[in-house]
Amino acid sequence: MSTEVKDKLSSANQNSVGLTKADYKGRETTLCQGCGHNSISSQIIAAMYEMSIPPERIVKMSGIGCSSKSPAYFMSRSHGFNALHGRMPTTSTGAVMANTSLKAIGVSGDGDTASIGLSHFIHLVRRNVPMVYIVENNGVYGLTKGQFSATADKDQELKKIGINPFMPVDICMEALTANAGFVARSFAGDPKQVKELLKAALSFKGTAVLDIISPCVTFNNRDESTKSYAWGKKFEAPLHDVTWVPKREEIMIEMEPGKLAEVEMHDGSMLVLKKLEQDYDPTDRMEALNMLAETCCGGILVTGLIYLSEEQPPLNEVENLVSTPLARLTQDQMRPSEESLLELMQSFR
Amino acid sequence: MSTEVKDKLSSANQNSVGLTKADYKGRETTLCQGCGHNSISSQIIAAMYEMSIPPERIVKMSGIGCSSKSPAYFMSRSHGFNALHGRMPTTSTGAVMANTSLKAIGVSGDGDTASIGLSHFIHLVRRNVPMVYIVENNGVYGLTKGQFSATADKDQELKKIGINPFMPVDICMEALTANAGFVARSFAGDPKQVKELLKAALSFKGTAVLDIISPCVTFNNRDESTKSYAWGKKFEAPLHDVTWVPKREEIMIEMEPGKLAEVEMHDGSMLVLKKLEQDYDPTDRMEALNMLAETCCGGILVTGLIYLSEEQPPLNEVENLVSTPLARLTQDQMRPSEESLLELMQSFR
Amino acid sequence: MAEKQLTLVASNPEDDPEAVINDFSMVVATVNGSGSQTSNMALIRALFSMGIPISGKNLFPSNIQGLPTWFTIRASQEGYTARRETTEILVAMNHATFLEDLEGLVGGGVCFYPDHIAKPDLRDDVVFYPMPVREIIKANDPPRELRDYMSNMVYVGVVSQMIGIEIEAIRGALESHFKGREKPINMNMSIIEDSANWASENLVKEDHYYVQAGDQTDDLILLDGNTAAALGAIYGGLSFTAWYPITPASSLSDALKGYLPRLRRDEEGKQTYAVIQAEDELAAAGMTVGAAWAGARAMTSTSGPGISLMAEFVGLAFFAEIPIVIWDVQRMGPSTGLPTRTSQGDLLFVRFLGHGDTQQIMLLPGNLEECFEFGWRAFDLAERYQTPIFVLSDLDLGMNLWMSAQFRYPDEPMDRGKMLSAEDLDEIGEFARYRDVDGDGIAYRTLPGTDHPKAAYFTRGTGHDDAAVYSERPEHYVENMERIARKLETARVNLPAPVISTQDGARIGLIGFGSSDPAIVEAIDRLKDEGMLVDYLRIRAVPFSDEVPQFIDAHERSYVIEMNTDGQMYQLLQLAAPENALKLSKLNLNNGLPLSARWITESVLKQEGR
Amino acid sequence: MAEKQLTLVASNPEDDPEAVINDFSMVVATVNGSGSQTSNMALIRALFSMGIPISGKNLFPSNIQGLPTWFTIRASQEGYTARRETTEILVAMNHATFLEDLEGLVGGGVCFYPDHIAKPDLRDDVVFYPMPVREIIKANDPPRELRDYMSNMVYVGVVSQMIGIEIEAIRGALESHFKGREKPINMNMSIIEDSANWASENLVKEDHYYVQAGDQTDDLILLDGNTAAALGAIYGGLSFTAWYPITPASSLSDALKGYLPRLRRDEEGKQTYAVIQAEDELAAAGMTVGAAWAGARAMTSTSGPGISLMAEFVGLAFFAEIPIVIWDVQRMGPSTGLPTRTSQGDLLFVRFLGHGDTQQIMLLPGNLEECFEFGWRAFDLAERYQTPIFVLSDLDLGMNLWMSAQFRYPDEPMDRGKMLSAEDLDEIGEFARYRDVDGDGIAYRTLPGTDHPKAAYFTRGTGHDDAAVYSERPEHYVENMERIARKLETARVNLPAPVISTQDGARIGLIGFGSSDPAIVEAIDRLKDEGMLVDYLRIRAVPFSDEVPQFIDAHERSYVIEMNTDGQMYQLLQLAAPENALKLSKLNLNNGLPLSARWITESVLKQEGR
Ligand SMILES: Cc1ncc(C[n+]2csc(CCOP(=O)(O)OP(=O)(O)O)c2C)c(N)n1
Ligand SMILES: Cc1ncc(C[n+]2csc(CCOP(=O)(O)OP(=O)(O)O)c2C)c(N)n1
Ligand code: SF4
Ligand code: SF4
Ligand SMILES: [Mg+2]
Ligand SMILES: [Mg+2]
Repeated sequence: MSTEVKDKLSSANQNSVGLTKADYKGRETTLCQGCGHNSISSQIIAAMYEMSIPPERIVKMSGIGCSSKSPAYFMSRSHGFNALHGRMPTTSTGAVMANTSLKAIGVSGDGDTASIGLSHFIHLVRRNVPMVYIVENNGVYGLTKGQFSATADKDQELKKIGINPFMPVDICMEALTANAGFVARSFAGDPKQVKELLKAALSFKGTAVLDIISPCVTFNNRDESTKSYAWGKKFEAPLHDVTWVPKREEIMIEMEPGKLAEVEMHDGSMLVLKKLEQDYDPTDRMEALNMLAETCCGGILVTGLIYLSEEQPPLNEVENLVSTPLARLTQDQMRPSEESLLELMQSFR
Repeated sequence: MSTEVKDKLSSANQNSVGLTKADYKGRETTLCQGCGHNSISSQIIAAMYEMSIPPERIVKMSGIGCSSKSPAYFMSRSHGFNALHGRMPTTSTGAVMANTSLKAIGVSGDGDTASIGLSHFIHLVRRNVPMVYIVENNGVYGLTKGQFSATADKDQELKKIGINPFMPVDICMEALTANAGFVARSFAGDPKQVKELLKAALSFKGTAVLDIISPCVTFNNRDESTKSYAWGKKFEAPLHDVTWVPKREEIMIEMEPGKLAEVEMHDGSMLVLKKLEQDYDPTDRMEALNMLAETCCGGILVTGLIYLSEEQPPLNEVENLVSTPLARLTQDQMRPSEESLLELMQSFR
Repeated sequence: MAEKQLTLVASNPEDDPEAVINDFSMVVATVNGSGSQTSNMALIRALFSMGIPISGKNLFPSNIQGLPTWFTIRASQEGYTARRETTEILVAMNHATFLEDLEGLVGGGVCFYPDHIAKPDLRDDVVFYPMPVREIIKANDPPRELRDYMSNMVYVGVVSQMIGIEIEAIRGALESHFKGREKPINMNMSIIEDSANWASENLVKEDHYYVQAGDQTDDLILLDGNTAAALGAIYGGLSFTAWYPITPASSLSDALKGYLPRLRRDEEGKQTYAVIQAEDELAAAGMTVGAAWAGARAMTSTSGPGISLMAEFVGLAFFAEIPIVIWDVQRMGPSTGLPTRTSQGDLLFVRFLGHGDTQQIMLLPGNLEECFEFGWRAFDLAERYQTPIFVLSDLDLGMNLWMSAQFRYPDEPMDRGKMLSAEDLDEIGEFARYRDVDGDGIAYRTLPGTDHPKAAYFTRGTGHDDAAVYSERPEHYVENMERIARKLETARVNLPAPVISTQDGARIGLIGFGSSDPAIVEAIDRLKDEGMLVDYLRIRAVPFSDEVPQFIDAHERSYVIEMNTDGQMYQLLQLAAPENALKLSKLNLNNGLPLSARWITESVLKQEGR
Repeated sequence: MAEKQLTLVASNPEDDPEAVINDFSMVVATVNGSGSQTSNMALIRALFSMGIPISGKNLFPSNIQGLPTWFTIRASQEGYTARRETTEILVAMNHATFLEDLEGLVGGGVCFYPDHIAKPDLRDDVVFYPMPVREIIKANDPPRELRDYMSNMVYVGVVSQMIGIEIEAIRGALESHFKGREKPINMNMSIIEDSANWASENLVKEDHYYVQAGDQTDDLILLDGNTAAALGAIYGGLSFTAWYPITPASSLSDALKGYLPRLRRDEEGKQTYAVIQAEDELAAAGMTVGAAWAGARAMTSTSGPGISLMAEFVGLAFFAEIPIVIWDVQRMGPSTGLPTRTSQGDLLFVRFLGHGDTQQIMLLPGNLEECFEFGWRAFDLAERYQTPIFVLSDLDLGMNLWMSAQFRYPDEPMDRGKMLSAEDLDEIGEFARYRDVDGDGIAYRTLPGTDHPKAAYFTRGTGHDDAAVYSERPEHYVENMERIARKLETARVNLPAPVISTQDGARIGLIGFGSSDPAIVEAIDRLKDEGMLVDYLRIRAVPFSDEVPQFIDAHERSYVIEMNTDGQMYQLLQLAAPENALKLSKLNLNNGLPLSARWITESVLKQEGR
């Protein structure tokens, strides 16, 4: 095939920064075939590609688990940090503060976030560290062979493991309680919604929490499990049909009056929420709290944008950071002058 | 004074297990004069004495902090365990499971529980470990000289420390979110309420969470602080007037119809809730959630019994434990028979 | 023997002059998650029941499905169980690794492979047996979700036929595996039998490897170290355990959860124990400490990362003198390292675990009997000396399959240590938690709930006088630390003594511990073949009893054999025998694989300049 | 001299044959929370500004209010700054400890006390000066909430008058303390002056202790080690720190928070740094690791319990090779121990911190200049060697007041270590994060955000090949660990070398480190007085450079002087010099108090059989 033709073809599927989708792929996955985490990885790739985010501007943060391994399987051109079990919120806080010019995307699991890492997660949200925080939620510890995690259904039974007697930790509820400004839930079996919510999260200026039900096909995919594909497909109840529209782009969705809500993000992009069964206002925190409390363990899987507010400033603004990344300061910017030291010495005489 | 007279006098103020209040006292406090923690200690002594609980049936659990030191200053006849910072929920879980015949009372601080120990606290509540869990909440790290804790008011300023830019962690909200069955808030400046709520908590069969605003007179008692005596006295808004009435005892409160609600505890004791301004139903979880969300940072200090439900079984029931304390099993109960071992050996041939 | 001519040989060892009987390593190469556990288990159990000494090692990836996994069965007439570096029989089920697996085969070795995967054309010096896996499966047509899994039964049949494993032994293995459930047993057996028949009809034996029934495994048992440890703990009276999942320790807690219900239920079926899956290792340690403080025999088990997270609690237990037991089933560190590879790399870290001046006691089981024995003894030691007792196992010992003599029921009554009851207190009339009444450094404790006004004390991690009251007085701190040192010295001489084997005229010593014992034992024989006599001391506890420095002193040179990078036991021994520090030589390898007798033999010879 | 007759002596040293000038320890005994910091500060700063060598130590309880506290000011003509065991001047403000405080006084010593507290009637061999505290306060009538605090100014005045501290020097001290704010200065000065006047009119000098202005403190500075450390870090380019409050480390972060705003704001007043108070030490460590990984100079500071909690992250940083700096301001352990007492007990724990085979680098500052220098140098070392750098200070060095030469501005440009930019990558064309390109064991790193398709790699705590790809291959693990070992060896010879002082003919060596330096230096003089010459090596880093084993080799015997229970440095040295292990002798004391020259002198003499 002639180079021209090649160029045409490639440029054809190049995004606005001149990259093809292939430039966003990662190493070959070693996760189980059909694992929900793999489909989430694909949506991350799609969202990044479609939003034309240069991979070099992204850092991939994770803890330990199958979910936390997955950043190795997307965007090899982004730096990644597969840290310690439950501690991703802490490494992310450091990394983000060290370089505010990068966008951090954290991938964690339900064990990683709701068990060992719960306190860090809540404090990260409370500090509003600017990043996308994804929990790939399957109700079990996949990598250690299927023990119950803290998000497992009460009274659920798993063979070899037993029965889980405890109420699940609700990631979204915890995030809201910690005053998160962006809380969404989705389902790996609903790729379109996952992708749109990812785009919205990526345009959010603070901590964007995405709790994505991501079936573990090996250890927790029996139909009666609320973390299974079958259950999700059957009982998913989207709050709305969400579409993210980049800045300055025509909104192309048919305009049936009253049926559309639009939310503008700080970066000028738009979230278009198409109404479904009942009304739901994701900017009303109380409504969000009540909805979660009512639907928790209520036999349906509510998905969509649960809460959005850009009121709270992100941590870098709170800390009044320079725009130059701390990681890129020059030596003059980092080391105060000799005079300043002499002055100080006087103050100790 | 003749011994008879002495006996009379003492027996006069002996409780039903033949102990005087003096038998419930601890070592001399080393906390600051006027520290809220001291007044809570006195109410613990009073409640235990009035409920005639033998000190030997109590274990005092704590973490690290001024608050966590306080168990040394009440009930010297009870075993105490001043463990590690933030880890009291874990040592308590172990101790309670090892001896279910004892009543555990945990004393923690806001730093101990809402910062370093937050995850353990939430998981303890989630497991419904049978114990009274008191947070002596003063918004600062007292023992390390007054840094902000995670419950400090947003935008509060403390000299030498600075301004706190973060939203406070609401202990009661966290407890409710974790499905606690007993959630109450009180104020060290309201000793009667503290005492009655303590009695109620002591008669609860699962985890009873008591978030007690307990002013740090040295580092956080300026009038504008929501953790100060002045503020509490000014803005306390009790949900009701609560009285605990032991089993089989006449309820002695004047019976103005409609103004009284009674709740029976599993041990037969009664909680009498005298209505104040508005109606509040502490058995309605939704109402509790909404009340907390609405009043959070709302310029008033809501106190009283926020939520009560004895539905969830405590951890020892969930684990189907024997009534004999594990700590008191005989060797025959602990070591299976030689025959059983021989059988097992066959299964590995 | 690359040039060796392959000729048709008799299927009966008697008629085969070159016959190699009950002496080979067989590697089954598969991908994980493909369900080869049952088939491998069937093979190894069958061999075991035929009275042939074996050991089984599973080399698996830190992953759930689709990556290469190797299961090695070693048969050894002499009863050697260590890992060997050569393979005689290969069952190549994984095309992805076929090439490298083939390269591992010895000349004259055997390779079984499914005929639907392309056989690389190299190694004309080994015998190939193709297996019609798909046909046989098609013929049997099992439920489709069981296909892959069933395919593995084909090699069970073919291999058995070719090397002489009795089909009845295979059936027996499956029967115990499926606990007598007819359906799966028959389903599997029919495939196995078809495969065996196919082999006998279509394959001619060209190799020289045979098995022959014997009596060397009579009343031995076959299991893994984590199960042995769990049972030991149960017969030690374990009443509380908190844990957090981590490879390779999880299966220890699984075993506890599996066996406790049968062994520790009272008349009404109530539990006389509690097993809590904690939210993390800090919590697991904290719960264990809390339970032990309250008087229950409490234990936790974990691996490297968990040990790091337990540091603060271990320091508290050491200083507040709370009797806990911690199993560290070691894996490759530092950090997350290789979760599914074995190592002995936590010695120094555990020995000094916890900030400040701490000295932790470590038990080092070297076989399954010791996993069981230390499992119960650890509680006696913990309660006697009121200090954490660490038991350092590793992935190889804990998760792999080992033959063992049957476990001996504890031959001593439980030792709950120095405890005072209400009656005792009435007699004595006073109580100070940290007073050295007996001069052995061990103080008396009371349990919470002891019904006596003098029973209570306030446990703390802070400095205290002997009545447990907070004290900043210099002399109180020094006295307390000196008493603890006395206590540890009392303990030292009562810990499991080293096991020593000597040969007349040996001037060189080998020092080892833990799971490398089989390799060392085998190496000692190899060295003897090479005309070199060595003595062997196997350490079973740290701090060391006097025999250890004595052994070092008594030998010209002692090689410290261990599986870590920094020669950690070597360093601990240098500290224990400064006067002989120079008589010690490092002999360590840390690559995730169990040590082989060959590596030890060659390394010793090399260092000895032979 | 218990029988000594007290006679009226001249208020002017020239006329006093028994005059003791600028040579005493003055102890101010109060209760904490009573606000004696200002008064003690005034006294010590005044002495310092008079050119008299001093040091100040605050012995305070782990408590906020109401318990005994002792502030000791040592004045020394010879410039000694170590703790002394005797007290010459006592200011007894705390009746609760009056008795024991009195017992600590030397014969002929002086005792100032408020006349409203009952003077125990013992020690007729010391001079008592009652002080009319209440009257003077009443007369001045300060705001009632300031009463207690102001009472302390009375002893400032009386003591100054009686021993000859210039009132102007006191005023100067208060001026700098209150940063020139008139009101508090005058309020305090008026009480001080009244008190001084009262003393001159009502007290006759019966003791022999005097101060006399000199020039020995010209251009010296007076501050605490944590402030020095914080400034060092700032001049080292610290850009990120996360911390969690803990005594005695908190004041290091306080100093950072105090100085960074002045020193690290850009034109628009934006911060070029971030200080985060974390939710715990695991988070503090994790944030620091994350920031360092992203390329900011990042540090955390803590004490014992925090070190235990950071173990897992330190192991990750060691293995993933992330350049972090950790200050461990040591306090008494194990466990919570004594939070307000000093110790050197974390050496062994930190050295091996993290499960698996870890070897952490430790810097050991022995004075304020080194706190500052190591403060900045630690970052250069961390980034050069891509490994955690620990700086082990302690409560005595960190929180007490020390004289020091002024700090030298870093004499080297920052060393950010081996980093590759996008341009570099264009040139080289390839990048493997963990490849030993230069043979020194140090690999090149790229920072996140490096704008090049080849820049990225996946950082992990798991085993990896040199391209940072997960690998379970035995050879990859071994190669990587061998490279790290090479790297650490490269680092070893470039760490701060020991400081050695020798005397002709000395055959005995003293080895010390950290805050015990002043006591050792003084002890060396005392030993000389006793006719014993010793050499002295002060260790400043672990692992040791070659001078250390050489020093041990060159001496008949070397005493390892340290403040811990187990002789931890002694053990590290045994490992570093096995051939001379027996030439080392332990000399350790761990009671929470800084070592005294007397204890060292007497212990050495005793062990030397003198
Ligand atoms: C400190 C520590 N404890 C335990 C482990 C073992 N471990 C690895 S992954 C994992 C759980 C992962 O569960 P989750 O976060 O839900 O991820 P998933 O595998 O389900 O995607 C655990 C416990 C570890 N790596 N580190
Ligand atoms: C692991 C650890 N980190 C830090 C400390 C230091 N520390 C002691 S008490 C305390 C905070 C106590 O605050 P809080 O729980 O609110 O109790 P309060 O003193 O306010 O009653 C801290 C950080 C410690 N003891 N252990
Ligand atoms: S085990 Fe479960 S979570 Fe892990 S990769 Fe497989 S399917 Fe996914
Ligand atoms: S510092 Fe605060 S919390 Fe601590 S004892 Fe004093 S008043 Fe109470
Ligand atoms: Mg999971
Ligand atoms: Mg507090």
